[in-house]
Amino acid sequence: MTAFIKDTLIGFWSLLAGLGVTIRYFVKPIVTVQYPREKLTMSPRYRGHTEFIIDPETGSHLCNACENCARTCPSNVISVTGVKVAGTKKKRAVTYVLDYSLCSLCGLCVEVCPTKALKFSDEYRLAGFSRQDMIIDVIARLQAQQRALGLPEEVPPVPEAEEAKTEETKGGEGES
Amino acid sequence: MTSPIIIPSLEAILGADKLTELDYAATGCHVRAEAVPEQMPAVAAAMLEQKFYLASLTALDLVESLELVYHFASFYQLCRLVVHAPLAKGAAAPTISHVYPGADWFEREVFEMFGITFAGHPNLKNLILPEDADFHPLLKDFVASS
Amino acid sequence: MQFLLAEGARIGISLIGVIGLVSINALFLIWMERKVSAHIQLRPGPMEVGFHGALQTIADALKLIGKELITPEDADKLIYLLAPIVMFLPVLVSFIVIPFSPTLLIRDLNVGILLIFAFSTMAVLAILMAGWSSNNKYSLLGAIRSVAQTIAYEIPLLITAMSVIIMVGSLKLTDIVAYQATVWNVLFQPLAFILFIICGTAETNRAPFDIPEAESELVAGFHTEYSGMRFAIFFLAEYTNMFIVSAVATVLFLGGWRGPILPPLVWFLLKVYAIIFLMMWFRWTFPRLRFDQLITLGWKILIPLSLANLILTALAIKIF
Amino acid sequence: MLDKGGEACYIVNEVFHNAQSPAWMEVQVEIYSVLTDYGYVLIFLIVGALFALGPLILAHFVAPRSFGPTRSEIYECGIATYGSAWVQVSVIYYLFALIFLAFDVDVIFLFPVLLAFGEGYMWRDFIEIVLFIGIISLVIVYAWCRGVFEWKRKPESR
Amino acid sequence: MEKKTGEPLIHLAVLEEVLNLCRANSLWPMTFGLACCAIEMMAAGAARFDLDRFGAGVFRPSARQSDLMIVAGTISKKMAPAVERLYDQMPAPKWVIAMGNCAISGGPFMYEGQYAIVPGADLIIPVDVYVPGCPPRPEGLIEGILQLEEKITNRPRLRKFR
Amino acid sequence: MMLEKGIEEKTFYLNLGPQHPATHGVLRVVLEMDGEFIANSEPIIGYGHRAHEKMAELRTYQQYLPNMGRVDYLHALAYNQCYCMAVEKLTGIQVPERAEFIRVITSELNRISSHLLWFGAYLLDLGAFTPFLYCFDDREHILDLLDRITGSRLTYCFYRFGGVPVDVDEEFIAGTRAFISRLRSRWNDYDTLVTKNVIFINRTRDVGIMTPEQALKYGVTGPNLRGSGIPYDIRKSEPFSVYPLFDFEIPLGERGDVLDRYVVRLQEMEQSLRIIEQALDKLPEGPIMAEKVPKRLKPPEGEVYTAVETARGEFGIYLVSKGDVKPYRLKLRVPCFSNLSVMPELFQDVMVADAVAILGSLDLVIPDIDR
Amino acid sequence: MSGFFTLANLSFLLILTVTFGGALIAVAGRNIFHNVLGLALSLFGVAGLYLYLNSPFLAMMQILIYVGAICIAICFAIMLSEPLYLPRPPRKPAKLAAAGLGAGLVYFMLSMLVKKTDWVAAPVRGTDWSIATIGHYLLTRYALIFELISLILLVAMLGAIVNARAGRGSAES
Repeated sequence: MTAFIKDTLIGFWSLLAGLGVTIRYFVKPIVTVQYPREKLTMSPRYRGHTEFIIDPETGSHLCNACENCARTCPSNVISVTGVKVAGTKKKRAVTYVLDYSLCSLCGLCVEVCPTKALKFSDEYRLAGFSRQDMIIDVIARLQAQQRALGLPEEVPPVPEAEEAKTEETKGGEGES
Repeated sequence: MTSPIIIPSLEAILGADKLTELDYAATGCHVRAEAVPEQMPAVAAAMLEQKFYLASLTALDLVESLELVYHFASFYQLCRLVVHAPLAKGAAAPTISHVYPGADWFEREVFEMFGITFAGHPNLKNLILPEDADFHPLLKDFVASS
Repeated sequence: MQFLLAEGARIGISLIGVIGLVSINALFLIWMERKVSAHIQLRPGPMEVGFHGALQTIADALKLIGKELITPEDADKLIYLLAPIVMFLPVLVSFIVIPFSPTLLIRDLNVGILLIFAFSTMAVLAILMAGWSSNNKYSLLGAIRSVAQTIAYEIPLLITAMSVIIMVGSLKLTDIVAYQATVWNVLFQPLAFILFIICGTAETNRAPFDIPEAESELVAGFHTEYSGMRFAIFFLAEYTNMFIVSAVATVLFLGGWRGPILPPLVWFLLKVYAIIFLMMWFRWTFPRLRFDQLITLGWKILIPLSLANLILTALAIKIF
Repeated sequence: MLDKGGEACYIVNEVFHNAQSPAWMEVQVEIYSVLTDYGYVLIFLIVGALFALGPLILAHFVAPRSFGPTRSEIYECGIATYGSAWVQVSVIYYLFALIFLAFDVDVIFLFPVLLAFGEGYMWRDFIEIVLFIGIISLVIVYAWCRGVFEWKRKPESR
Repeated sequence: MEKKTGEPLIHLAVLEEVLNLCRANSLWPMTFGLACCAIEMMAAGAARFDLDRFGAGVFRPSARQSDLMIVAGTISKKMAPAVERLYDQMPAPKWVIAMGNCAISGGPFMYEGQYAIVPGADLIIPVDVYVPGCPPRPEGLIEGILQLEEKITNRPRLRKFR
Repeated sequence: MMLEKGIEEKTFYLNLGPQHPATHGVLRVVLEMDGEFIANSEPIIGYGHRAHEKMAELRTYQQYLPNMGRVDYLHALAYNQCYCMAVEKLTGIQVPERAEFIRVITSELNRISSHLLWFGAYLLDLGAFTPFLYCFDDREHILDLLDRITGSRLTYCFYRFGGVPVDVDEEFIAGTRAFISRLRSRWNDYDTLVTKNVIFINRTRDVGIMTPEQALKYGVTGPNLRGSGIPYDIRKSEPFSVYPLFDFEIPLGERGDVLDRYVVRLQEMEQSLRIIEQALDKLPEGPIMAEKVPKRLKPPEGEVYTAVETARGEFGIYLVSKGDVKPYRLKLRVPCFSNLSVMPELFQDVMVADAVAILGSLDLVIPDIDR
Repeated sequence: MSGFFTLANLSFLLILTVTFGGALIAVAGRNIFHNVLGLALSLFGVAGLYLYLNSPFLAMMQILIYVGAICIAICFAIMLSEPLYLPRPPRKPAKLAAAGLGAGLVYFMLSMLVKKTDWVAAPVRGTDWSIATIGHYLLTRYALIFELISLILLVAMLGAIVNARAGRGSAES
């Protein structure tokens, strides 16, 4: 009987102690980041979708449409087309389109890029009303960024007539 | 590191030439055993007696035949055992779910993924795939219909 | 005729007052619940709808009016439709006898407190109707649990109320308030007060006694199948019941509208909302009891304790 | 105030001349006053029903409809139900209801007794009440001992 | 996807507008998570992000009482009938947010030879807002809910902050 | 099997899930109820099946990496690590020590976040809402830390064959240390609020007892096993990575009931904190990536079984290579699969409320079971 | 507002309607659960009748015990008896007739009783039956009855518990 009463009292006390904890938290300041009004600083390595790095020298991107990223991508997110720029031997991307709705944000594309042309954006405000909203034109995005920075806008190279074989690669199963 | 006790009991069932010691650092297992599926209930019983648990049960589709792969390990000592049991396509293997109740689900999974039937299994029906699914996706010749 | 007019006007005014109180109380309580829970959990709660979410519950209520009412095909439709109404029937009646202030009282019935208890049992029937008629297993389990729980806690609730009544010698709520002119009953009856709060929490199906609607077990308990406004009426009744239980506790133990400086009505509401805050505080602190433990707690601990308290009170009255 | 309106109202003042009844029992019996009191209850009940019904009717008119083959089926976590919900429940609930009934009746008898308590003899009332509560408490003691409050699935009921 | 919602019996423009405003500010989601994204959905409801600020924090376990289905995760073929049923059982008006790439299009699990998943929630139920990411950040989900509010009321919501 | 029986008996069938707050995902449990009690139960899984194993056969080794973060998304880094270890064993890549340390630190942080989420969600099952938000508050700090170096909040795809792609910086180390002291200061609150709470103890004590024999026969591993008193932790018994360098204990339960499993997990978080502390102290300098990891990995023919201790138990990868760029067969031995298969035994003759308590205590991640 | 159609009479009629309507549902309903609810309604009406007899206390008791407790007990008894989804047996005319006869007999006897009783109008009745007085009498004149009530209840409960426990055991064995 004494044990029973003792247990009851201890139990009752434990409840009061619990109430003490919650009331202490009740008067603590809130931890919420009230999102649209205030925003979290994104971690420097946050992986959003990929975008082009703006080369400080040229004010443009570095992509030479080698399609390594498209081949490495596990989910066929990336489609790149490039043309040889007149005069040089280098290819240059004409279109660089992500189907973001397939992406798993693994970052393999950024790692394999031989020219280090890609980086992750910190964009997360991508909610849209249709599936098509998830298709991201990276070059258009670059142009917008350039506009914002006051840089000359990227002009996709015009393919030379004889070399206009715009091959579109829907990156294969890893095997090309 | 190999446990000395499991070897004799397995040798008694399988025969000495069926056991090979493996390089643990390279394969993650200590002993490899070859068995025919019919020996598996006996092997499982012997392993349970040694207080080994069934870590995994799966199959391999070797295109012309199949192979059941059992992994056993122990809570009490570092010893991992892998048992390979080759099986012809279309043949049935005996169940070990009466020895290890945990094998019940593993066998059901192998059944639906590879189409291997387990004789004596109490409840052999699809586990993960929808109940009416009649394909075996982990077979090499499987092509998704949609 | 004059008499009829006078009484009619009185009824009309009191009805408007009560309905207004019920609505505003529910709107306020839900907002308060969300704010209290939020601040306990280190978050702000409703913020964006009105100033600090002040209009949040109004939005919720209007939204619920604009929601479709689905009646399951296999349900017992008549009872299914009646249940929310029966649930709400007794809610207004209790306000007839609650003395908000010396003057603000609709009707001072001489069975006052008994009326509240009697009509609150109708809610049990409504819960059973709702749970049974839905033809949903979760609803049925929830309803049965709810009823078993309510009947287990009704008894100690009545008995603890008795230990006050034996001191006062009247069932009228005004008499009970009048009795506490100098000292509140809670000082004489601390145990009864604690028991009353526990049982009141259980009677209103609030956590940690919210087993009938235990989300993690029974989805939404007896009102699993109820959508839109029907569900809202259950909610409304629940929050109004909270108010009633707290008001009764205030009258029985905390001296009703008595208090210095502030007007009586303010004191009354302050005490009521303090008790409601306590209930909310419980809800956001404790895990839920298991059903059998709840029943056991009611029958094995609360009823004996309340009976003992009653006898002790009687003894004390005899001695002093 | 009551007879102003012409409604019949009888008021009887009477003092008991019984030796056992002290003078405090002088009361008023107001029959129609009681009816007025409970007229309030009746009207509040009706208005309560209407108050609950109103929004439901409103909702019926302003809410859109949804269509879907399984819309009005019983909700059970997204799976079609199997069997009816109207099943047998355990006997234990019935027992609880009975015990509750017993206590309710008891409580109801206690209410008048407690109201009268404190006026009569010093100890007789007290002992009577203690006896009464004691006897009724035996129900709980017995139920406790018989394991009514133990919740174990009986192996034989399988 | 014609099994959307029908018109109410009384249709008044002003009333609809008021109701829509209320609906937008009181979107009760269903407690319904399918996979990884459900965790971020929980995180969005938790203290750091607090969906309740927008009135969308009342997670209702029963489909009958919820307005919003957040399809958070991969819909497997086995699960698809249940999702459809749950959607059907929600009372109108109801909305769907496809949260995460799997719910939008099958995401990383969509490839040649995939047999187990439904590539996109919009193939079985009408989706109102798509929130991409794998998983989306809680801010992304909040963004989706704000977008949905905008869709319901046709009014910009907290635009100046976004 | 159960459903095929008739319904003329006294029992009735109740679906718990796939959309049910207590199943934490898309698990469905069919319960045969006898009043409030469960007469029989049958879990039905597969509602989250995403064909991970089939995908492995269609993807290259690198391309399969992101999948590992999505099998068990709560302890993604351990899965990631196991897969990397399996491939590294197969190809013989040596991982530099600093990379191993970083792996251990991040993986243990991830373990804590997983346990914290479990803790919160479990209390949610038991009806206490508030601890859930406190845990998520703590968890957000871990996510911030991991986000800092891995770049994602949940489905990490961080480790690479041969090491880690990103080095930790001073800020991460300082943040981790701050987090350790922060979490330690919270234990007291959690204890008072939950562990010592009489309602909680009554809900969990002697409920859902799992005997060591049951655990053995069903292959239960992880904290569920240790709650039953068997000191089996792969980090100790089969040391991988650099775990042998650290001093930590294996918390054990005695009775194998729900409370024991709870306590084991709570103590494990403290042990993980200890590991992280030691790892931060001993963090060696050096490269974080093995040299000469080929861009296109073609492991030699062979098979390998690798196991790691995740927050839920033994996760093993059985990898068969035929010398191709794609795995020939990759079997995921997931802990929750075995941990769930013991459930019908634990559910025998308990009440629904207890069933929820037991189901929660097993700490299941449904896509992990379904793969 | 005079003559027969006074408010008092109108409300009396309402109460009668509720009582009889409830009783009718209780008897005629095909669904046993509807019957119980009809019974509850009827009992509720009876509580109104008590008010007419100037006994609010009894009316409250009626609601508390009959509507609150007895109906619940009956509901549980129904749920206990047999699964409600089973089809109901059809009504047999013979059974109906017998039931009607029995009810008629009871009604006849009660009405005879009513006729024989010498009714006194409440205002003239004189004796005060307020709650306190009832209590006073229970403590003094009817003390034995008061104690007996609890004893009877105790015995009834013991019987119920014994029956329920034994019934379960024997049914299974």
